[in-house]
Amino acid sequence: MAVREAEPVGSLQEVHDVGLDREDLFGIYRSMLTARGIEERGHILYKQGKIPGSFYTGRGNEASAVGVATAMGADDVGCPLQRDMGVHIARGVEPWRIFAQYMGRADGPTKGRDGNVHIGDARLGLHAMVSHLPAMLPVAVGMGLAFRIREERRVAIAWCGEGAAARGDAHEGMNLAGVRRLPVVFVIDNNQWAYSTPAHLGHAVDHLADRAAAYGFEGVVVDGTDVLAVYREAKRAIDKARDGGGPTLIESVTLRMEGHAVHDDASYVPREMFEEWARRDPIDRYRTWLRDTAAMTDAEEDEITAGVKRLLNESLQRAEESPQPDPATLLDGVFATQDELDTPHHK
Amino acid sequence: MAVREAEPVGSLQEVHDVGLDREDLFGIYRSMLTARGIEERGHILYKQGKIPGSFYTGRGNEASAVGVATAMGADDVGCPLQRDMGVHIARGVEPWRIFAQYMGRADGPTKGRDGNVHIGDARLGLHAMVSHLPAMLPVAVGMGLAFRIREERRVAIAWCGEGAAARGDAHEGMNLAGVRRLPVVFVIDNNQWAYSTPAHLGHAVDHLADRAAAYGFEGVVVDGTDVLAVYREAKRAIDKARDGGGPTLIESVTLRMEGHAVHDDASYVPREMFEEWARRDPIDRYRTWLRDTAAMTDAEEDEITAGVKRLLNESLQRAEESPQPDPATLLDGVFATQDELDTPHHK
Amino acid sequence: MAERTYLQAISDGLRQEMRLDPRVFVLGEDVGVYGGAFKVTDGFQAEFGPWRVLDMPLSETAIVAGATGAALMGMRPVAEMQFADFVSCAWDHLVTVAAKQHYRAGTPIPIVLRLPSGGGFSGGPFHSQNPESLFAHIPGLKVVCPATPEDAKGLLVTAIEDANPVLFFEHKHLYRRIKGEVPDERYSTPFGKARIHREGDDIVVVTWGAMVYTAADAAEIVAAEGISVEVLDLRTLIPWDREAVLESARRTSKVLVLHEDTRTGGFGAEIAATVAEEAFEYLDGPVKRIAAPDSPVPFSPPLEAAYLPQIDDVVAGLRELAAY
Amino acid sequence: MAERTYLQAISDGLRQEMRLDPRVFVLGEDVGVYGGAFKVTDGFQAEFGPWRVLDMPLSETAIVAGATGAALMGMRPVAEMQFADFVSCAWDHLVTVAAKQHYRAGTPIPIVLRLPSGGGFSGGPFHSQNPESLFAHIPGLKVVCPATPEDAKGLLVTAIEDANPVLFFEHKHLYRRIKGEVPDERYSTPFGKARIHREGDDIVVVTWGAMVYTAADAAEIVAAEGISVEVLDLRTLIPWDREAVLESARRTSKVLVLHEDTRTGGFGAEIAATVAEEAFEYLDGPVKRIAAPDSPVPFSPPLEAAYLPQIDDVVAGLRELAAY
Ligand SMILES: Cc1ncc(C[n+]2csc(CCOP(=O)(O)OP(=O)(O)O)c2C)c(N)n1
Ligand SMILES: Cc1ncc(C[n+]2csc(CCOP(=O)(O)OP(=O)(O)O)c2C)c(N)n1
Ligand SMILES: [Mg+2]
Ligand SMILES: [Mg+2]
Repeated sequence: MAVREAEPVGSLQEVHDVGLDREDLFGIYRSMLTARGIEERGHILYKQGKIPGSFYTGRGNEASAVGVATAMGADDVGCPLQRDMGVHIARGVEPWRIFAQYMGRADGPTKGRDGNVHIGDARLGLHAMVSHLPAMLPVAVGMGLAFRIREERRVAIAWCGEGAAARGDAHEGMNLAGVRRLPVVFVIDNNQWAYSTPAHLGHAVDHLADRAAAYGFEGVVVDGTDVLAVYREAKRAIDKARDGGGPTLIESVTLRMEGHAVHDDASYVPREMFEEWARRDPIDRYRTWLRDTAAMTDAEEDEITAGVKRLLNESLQRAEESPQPDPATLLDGVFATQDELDTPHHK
Repeated sequence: MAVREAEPVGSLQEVHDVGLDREDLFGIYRSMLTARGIEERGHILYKQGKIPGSFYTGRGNEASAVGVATAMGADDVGCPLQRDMGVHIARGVEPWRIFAQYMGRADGPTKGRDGNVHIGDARLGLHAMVSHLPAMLPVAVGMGLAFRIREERRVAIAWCGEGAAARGDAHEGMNLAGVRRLPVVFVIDNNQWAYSTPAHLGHAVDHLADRAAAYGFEGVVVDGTDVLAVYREAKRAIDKARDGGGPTLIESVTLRMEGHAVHDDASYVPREMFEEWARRDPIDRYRTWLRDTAAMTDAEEDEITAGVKRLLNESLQRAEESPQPDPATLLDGVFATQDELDTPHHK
Repeated sequence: MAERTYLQAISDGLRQEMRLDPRVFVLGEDVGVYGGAFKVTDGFQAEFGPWRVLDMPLSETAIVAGATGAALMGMRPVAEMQFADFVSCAWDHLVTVAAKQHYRAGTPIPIVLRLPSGGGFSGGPFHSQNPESLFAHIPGLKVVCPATPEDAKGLLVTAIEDANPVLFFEHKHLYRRIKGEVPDERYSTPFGKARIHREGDDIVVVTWGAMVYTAADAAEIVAAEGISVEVLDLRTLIPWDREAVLESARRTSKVLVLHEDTRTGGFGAEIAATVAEEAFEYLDGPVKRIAAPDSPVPFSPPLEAAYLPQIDDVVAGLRELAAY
Repeated sequence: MAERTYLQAISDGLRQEMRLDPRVFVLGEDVGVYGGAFKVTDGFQAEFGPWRVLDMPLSETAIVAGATGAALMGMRPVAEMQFADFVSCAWDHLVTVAAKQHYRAGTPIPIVLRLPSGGGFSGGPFHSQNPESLFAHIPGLKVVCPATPEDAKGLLVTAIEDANPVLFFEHKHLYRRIKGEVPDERYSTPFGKARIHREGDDIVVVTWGAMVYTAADAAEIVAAEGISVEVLDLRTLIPWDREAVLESARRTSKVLVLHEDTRTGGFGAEIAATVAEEAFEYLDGPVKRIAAPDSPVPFSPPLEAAYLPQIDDVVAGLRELAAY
């Protein structure tokens, strides 16, 4: 079974057909700008010495992250990874809490217990990643298993980098999802590098989406810089999973536009590669589309841009006001208590 | 890439073409009979209470095991698994030592430290399996890596059951072998059951050989009851690997003709399935072929049969004379010593 | 109340919870049609259907990760490892995800892992291990090691109710060998409360699992020599009943720690170190440890017998302590 | 002899061995072109070529299993985990295959795993761990934790020469912070021989890795109060120098065990238990343990500082013991 390569999205009609109205289109733009803005601000914070440890961004992956998140239903869940800031934003995690997380403050989603984008919010269906990649992929499969057991029309999204796809966890998770036709959509963010390791040293198959065939489901390759194409493919896969059609593997191709983390100048990436993909910047591309095809006006654009800027400024300030965690709380939460099982997602 | 399904082997000419002379053909028969005979005798020993722990056989897999082992070169290596008695026999492990192993005696290859078919002999290129399946598969890949680094024309064989193919180890090993085009041949013994679990609950792909495509190499499905077809496919794959052509995944289809282990009556396997595959018994099939196509005479057959019987009888007796391990040796060998690194395979 | 084997008690407890709570489900290799390698879930799939008793692919990682994900969605998974030894294949998911998720993200992971463990029947290096000490070192995991049928059922109920990942070690050598009265009704046995298996004044043996019986037999032997030995069954290692151990240590002033797992870095070291630190002034002799030696578990009966702590070893240890 | 950082010493030692012995090769994630996450193998690929310095897929299992297989074929692999934390993904291959193969099959597995470990720089729960205690419990593995540049080089050479799987823990917080004189020539530092980092008579602190410096700083502080503290650097946990520890314990009669790993079931328990059992009659006070508390390693600086044993904690412990 050869994988399908998804067509780019062109017309406004096509976009309406897949369920996006004008506000949705602007919402997507807002999320992409916000995601990038958070990481750009984060970078500054890091240089200011306000972010302990290291710092990672997902520049270049905004379309992929926001596209998938926008396609998710309210009750769908998932475990986004290190390049998926856009997922958190699109699902409603508040930027000030993300800044607070970066800085290790008490109001970050992990209350300073964990750093960078290791965040989640169970109420929004997002579960915090661990560093070990891609351990959350089979965990997401387990979420799909719960939905299948309870016969709920919900879907779990399992993210994975192209590098991490080499690990056994990816295999065991996909295999189980295939065997039980679980409502899971796998998203492989193929940004062509795993730290300094080029894709061809990570796998020997043309497209990782080809692996779907090895697990008995469908694979599709999508241009991860085309937010609408990502949305359309994710929507199709999620709907299919929701309707009992089993998993899909979406490989979203982008380039990691910065180093692996802030300390890494990515000098091992050929300069031309960066240049080529800079021309395909997902935000620029979408902005052009919005203006050319969806007739976004100057006023509309300004409102969005200014709104994002305001949000980021306010968020940053609020985050800086968040206190450092109290060392007296160090051991809180090593174990969960019985009453915590009565939270909504545990019922 | 659809996998190739291997043709059965028919004519004597074809067999000569792939490098087997008459003595080889008889040798194969002898090995298959010996492998089965050892396990049949083992079963009796078990019932007599002479084998501690549990007892496993590979009935139905003799052709697959012997076919692959016969195709291996003298310096090739591998890690056969629980149904691959035929590999040990074909490569020259002495039956008396296997009986001694079964009974936990001092002369077993593991000196009573491990049981059943957890054996190997580094001098014969065989490395003892661990229970955890298929952990030895990526270890075999590491052997192939050593050959590639040293530019030796040697090949490593990595066995795996169709059930164990679900584990991450299989994935990581195959992926690495594909990326580095290592001289490794993967043999998936698909006997259709993993303990009580039918293949369709273990994987959702028609043929596990299809997975080869996911790792960028070739896959082939062979009838595991046809020892000559197995030999031919293994030979082809081994030669290819030796010549720098990279890995091949051979899926050898059989039926596990007994329970998972001696305590298991396999009542979950449909009776008709056993009946069907009993008609395809690899030893019967090969015997028929030898008589019909290779003109094996009564005298020749009698000599082989009697020789195997004699060998088994003598082996059994010799094994029973092997002492119990001395408890004083309990802690010997927890750590290796420097001088052990000067064995041939460590040079 | 009826007489039950240790194995039946586990089976009964699990069935009872599944009848009571639709969120409880079972997943593992061969747990469905076959009823599990040891038949703990025999008949379960017929009663609860194939989606509550799931035959999984040979994938320990998918089993534990799958349980974790399902737990995050509000289920109460009870996963079986076919042998405790195979949990090594899911190690990362226990220490990296399950153990740390609540501390980091605030989301409880109420999963139970059933782990048939222990030696004594020539299982060899890969079907005989006692990996409980390793997990006891990982903050965020609970570790349970019942010794009696009654505890096996009651502790399993508590494990399923618990909001945390619980490793439930079932000693295979007790499965069919040990019988006892087990209440028919539902009850739960608290974690972190040791049980005095046998009373005594001169020496306390702190132990758990199958070694409780080895200790009791040894105690019986030395009783004839006038040495009065308490056998304290910890029942759970995390949390462990420090107070009970320290109380017994202070009262008897001599402590022997006994376990089947290997010695160096075994959980016995934690107990001995704690006693040495916190009951130092009460001790009339060194805290003695008896455990398996530092090697893999050998297969052959004479080797395995030399490997496993035997009644005689404990008798010798008790005599030595008594004479101190 | 030249001044070298701890990191340079490791790099030098490894390069030297690779020049000497064509069987030695390096494999890991980003170890080639990039020179490793911490640049230990910087320039190696240029010198030794892409087949002796292998950039591996993101596959810890394939890395450790690959090393194991290559070792079985006579190579001397030195595998790098990008962070020690990720060794959890290869756990099974270490405990199931590498640790047991020689005991069972008689074939040595001479592999070295380099494991950048330890906290102190806001690495968070997954980039700060000290998993050495876990491996110290597995018979068949050796565990090495150098504290000084000189030892880092000498112990690495011994590790590569050793016929067994060796876990070589490199404390990240020492990489660039600690400098010292390191001989240029090849030398090997024996396993199982502790090093007296600082002499003293009243109390001995038994420790390893980065905590050696914490202990030394604390010793300096209490020295001003007339408390004379020996700091004993174990250097290797398996084998560990029982004799040196017992000798110091008997001589000083007071022992403090210090480690960065979490407390319960940490290797400190083994040391404390051994001292309590074998030096019982010499002790003038309880064997005290100071370690990280039982939780994941928190990210935020104030939490991490509260988590890691600090000089003040050790000072307090020393004063308490001195006053006993
Ligand atoms: C199991 C594991 N090993 C190593 C690492 C260290 N590491 C962090 S990100 C990374 C590269 C990941 O590559 P990929 O999956 O392609 O995701 P990307 O970062 O490119 O988005 C590595 C090696 C890790 N996080 N987990
Ligand atoms: C990691 C692991 N989990 C569980 C087991 C227990 N077990 C032994 S054999 C077996 C079935 C193996 O099936 P398959 O790989 O198809 O090989 P077969 O026995 O059918 O030849 C199982 C589950 C094991 N050996 N290893
Ligand atoms: Mg990538
Ligand atoms: Mg099978």
